[in-house]
Amino acid sequence: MTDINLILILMIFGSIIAIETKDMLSSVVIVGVVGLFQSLAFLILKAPDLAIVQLVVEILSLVILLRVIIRKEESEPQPHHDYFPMLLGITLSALVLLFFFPIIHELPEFGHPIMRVAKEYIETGLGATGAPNLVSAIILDFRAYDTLGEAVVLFTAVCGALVVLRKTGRKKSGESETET
Amino acid sequence: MTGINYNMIPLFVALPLTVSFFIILFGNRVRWISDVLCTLSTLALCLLSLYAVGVVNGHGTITYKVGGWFPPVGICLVLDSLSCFMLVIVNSITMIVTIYAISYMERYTAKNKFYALFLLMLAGMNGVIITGDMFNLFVFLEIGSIASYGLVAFGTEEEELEASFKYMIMGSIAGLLILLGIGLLYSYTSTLNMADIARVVSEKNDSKLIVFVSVLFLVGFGLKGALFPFHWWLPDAHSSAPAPISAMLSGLLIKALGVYALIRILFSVLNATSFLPVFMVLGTMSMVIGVFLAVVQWDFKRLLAYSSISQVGYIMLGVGLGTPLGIMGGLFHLFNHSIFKSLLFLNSGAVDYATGTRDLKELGGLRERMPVSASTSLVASMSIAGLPPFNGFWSKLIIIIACVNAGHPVYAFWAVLASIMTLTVFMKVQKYVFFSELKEKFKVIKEVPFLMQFSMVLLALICFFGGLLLVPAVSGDFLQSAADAITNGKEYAQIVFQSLR
Amino acid sequence: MNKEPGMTLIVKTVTRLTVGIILLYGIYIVLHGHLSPGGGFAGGVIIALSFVHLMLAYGKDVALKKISMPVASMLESFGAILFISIAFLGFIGGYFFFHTLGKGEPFSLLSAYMVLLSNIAISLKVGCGLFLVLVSIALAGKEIKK
Amino acid sequence: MTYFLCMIVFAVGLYAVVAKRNLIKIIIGVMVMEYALNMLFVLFGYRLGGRSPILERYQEIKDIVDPIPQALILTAIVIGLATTALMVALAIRIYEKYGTFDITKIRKLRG
Repeated sequence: MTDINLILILMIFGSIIAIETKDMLSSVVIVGVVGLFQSLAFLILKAPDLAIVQLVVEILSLVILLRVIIRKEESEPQPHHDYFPMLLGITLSALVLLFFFPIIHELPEFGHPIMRVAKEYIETGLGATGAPNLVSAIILDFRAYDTLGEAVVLFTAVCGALVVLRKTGRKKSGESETET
Repeated sequence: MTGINYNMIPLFVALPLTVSFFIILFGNRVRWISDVLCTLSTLALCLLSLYAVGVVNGHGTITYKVGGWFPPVGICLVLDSLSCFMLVIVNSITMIVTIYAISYMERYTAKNKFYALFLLMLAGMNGVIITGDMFNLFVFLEIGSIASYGLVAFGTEEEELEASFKYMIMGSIAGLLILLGIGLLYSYTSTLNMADIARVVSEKNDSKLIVFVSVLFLVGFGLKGALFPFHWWLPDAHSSAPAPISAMLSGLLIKALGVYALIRILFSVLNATSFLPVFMVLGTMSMVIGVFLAVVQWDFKRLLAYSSISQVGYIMLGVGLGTPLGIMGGLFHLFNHSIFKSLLFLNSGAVDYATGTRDLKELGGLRERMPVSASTSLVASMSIAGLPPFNGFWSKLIIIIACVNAGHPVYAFWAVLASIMTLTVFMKVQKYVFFSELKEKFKVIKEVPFLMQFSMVLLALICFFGGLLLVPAVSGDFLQSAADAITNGKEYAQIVFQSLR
Repeated sequence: MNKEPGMTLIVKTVTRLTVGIILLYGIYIVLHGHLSPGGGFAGGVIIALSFVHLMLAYGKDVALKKISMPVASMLESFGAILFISIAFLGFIGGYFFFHTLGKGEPFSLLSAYMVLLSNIAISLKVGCGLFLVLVSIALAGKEIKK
Repeated sequence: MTYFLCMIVFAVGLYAVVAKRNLIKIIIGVMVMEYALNMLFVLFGYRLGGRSPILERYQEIKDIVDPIPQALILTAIVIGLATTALMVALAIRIYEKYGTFDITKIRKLRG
């Protein structure tokens, strides 16, 4: 319990630093650190599958982000004395926290989930699917339809990224190609 | 009942997915294969959705257990009259837009990727409509949204990229807020099945958590559906996309992912009827503000996009009334708006295709050169402005009558005002684009290719005869039963559990 | 930048040693997804990362020689089709995604056939898809410099 | 308490998305929000003194943490990765066209 709180506090500081740093490179690296903290937290929370996935996904998104910012010497622009977005941001964040606070006590206490449906998975999972890794059993057998959706999301994103990164969008033909 | 009745339900998702995978696999080799595959699959889905209406009318709500697992454990798909209604709208308009896109998208590169993303977006919408599981709804919501982000940026010009990025940020925030709501609900009820959640929630007393979750869903789906305070991403995204995509986004996506999902969750699952006044206020505000912003626009597609905000406001006002008549009017307006707004966007695409500009000040007198586009656009304009005998008139009339009946004459007044303003907006469009005198440089333009004309005429015909849907002899219980499904949202859980055997 | 694409000799030598191990580890994670932590997604990402590793050290041409973009795109679609055909196979048992393939003996490598096959299909899809994204992002990055 | 700390991370991300004027910072904000939500889900499923949901031979089935949030988060992480990849692709193209990541300089569209 304390270790989780400690990691969460570190994550809060990490993300604040990542957002407020002027230097882009250090900002991206610190986000990577936050992600690794999370991977550690998953391990403590008895979710080894998630720890592995979080670790590798973190590395991958770090590589992608670094690829973008590398060799583009541009630091955070100077503030334009434009305090409206900042105030809006603080207000919205504060509102979310303010409304979240009173409902915490309605949730089940930390460490004591209800697990009404989950009990069925745990009891019948091995017998029904033959896979001892219950998380695998859930994502690929009980809730395989979700996983189909998830695979398709990735497929869509790959498709979309390839579309966006095309060299030319429109065919250069004829007189009517007048784009604003 | 035979097995075939049931196994058609996952096909609404599986068929477009499979076809889009095959298009990516083979589309590069043979040029025409992606055109043919895409058209055939959307045609098949359209027929399938009509068949589904027949089945649901015959047997009532059907539930499908994916993987054979019984619902709280597995995922179930629910096909009731409301989802059938949405399926018919989505799939039929998609089919017509596909026909249009065959010619229109010749201007762009990577056409097979366009089809693949297009079908993925369709699969996302269908998935949201038929699902009976909260997390599954989120997953398919993301499929539809991510495909639409890619499609908005399809032209890869500056404006499109910027609009897409803005849209993507808003969409991601909306998705995360919805995910937060789902997480809180899971922790609270320990289940993800919609019917099961509805049952558990109805057993508990008023709790602040449910209110918080409802607000999260309202903001999240409101962002996706471009309700008033969250509307500002829509004009950029919808006016930057290629015309068939604008038609899909404005006509279908904001309704399937925004309005439908919001209605389904707030009415059927959370049963948060205390939110109805909020619906009405937000609906009225988006109705009025959208139309006032539309008047001052000089870009054809941007004007249409602002008018979409206004028309979604009508839908929300109708549904927010909470009376059976109001809900029916709202749903009917949803149907009508999908049709005439798609048609108007296709018209604007046709104008853009022929002349290369969307600026109202530069256009003029296209009536002589493009008779089909001009007359279909006239039909659509009269329909959206609510002139009889077109379909838009009937739905607006129903909403206004329902307002008065429910004792809200003020809202009725705003609805009438917005309707008059809409008329002004579309008179402006007609005057500057199709009437007035023909400009010198447009003397040589030609009418758009046959397939584009064909799809526009098809939509105009539906506009013309759409009003008949109100007559029970023609449509059966199509509209009425869909409205009943919302009115009796409380019984959703019971109905779903009954249909599982 | 030096004339040869990629990084220094030290990095290249280390990469030559490790890239195979990373690939092998990815495949191990995929195949044991139903027994131990991991699975198709983690394994697929690791497989993609092994190619990224190659790409970073030797330059993109070497990586693209091993698996070119059209091939990767085809393999990605193939993985997706394999996964959805597992889903369609369930129609034999009466339901979409019904586990018709049997369970096998628990705790052995060849068991829970549906989970195993799905893991393989997903890893193929995820690995090739992410590789494609990374290569195209790297290519786009090249153009900015010019 | 733990839940509230998690929501603070979420709020920090939200602040970054709304207030920052740099495309990369906005992407980072979205990533931070995703982390917070993933964490929150897993916290919901945690059980004090529980064991991981991977069975071993001859093991007594008891005190296992809730596997459903873990399965859901596996999906959510991949969706987050997909979103990030697409956003980065868009950011690269925007940089190519405008030569900057600062969104105050690239406002071509009105409102």
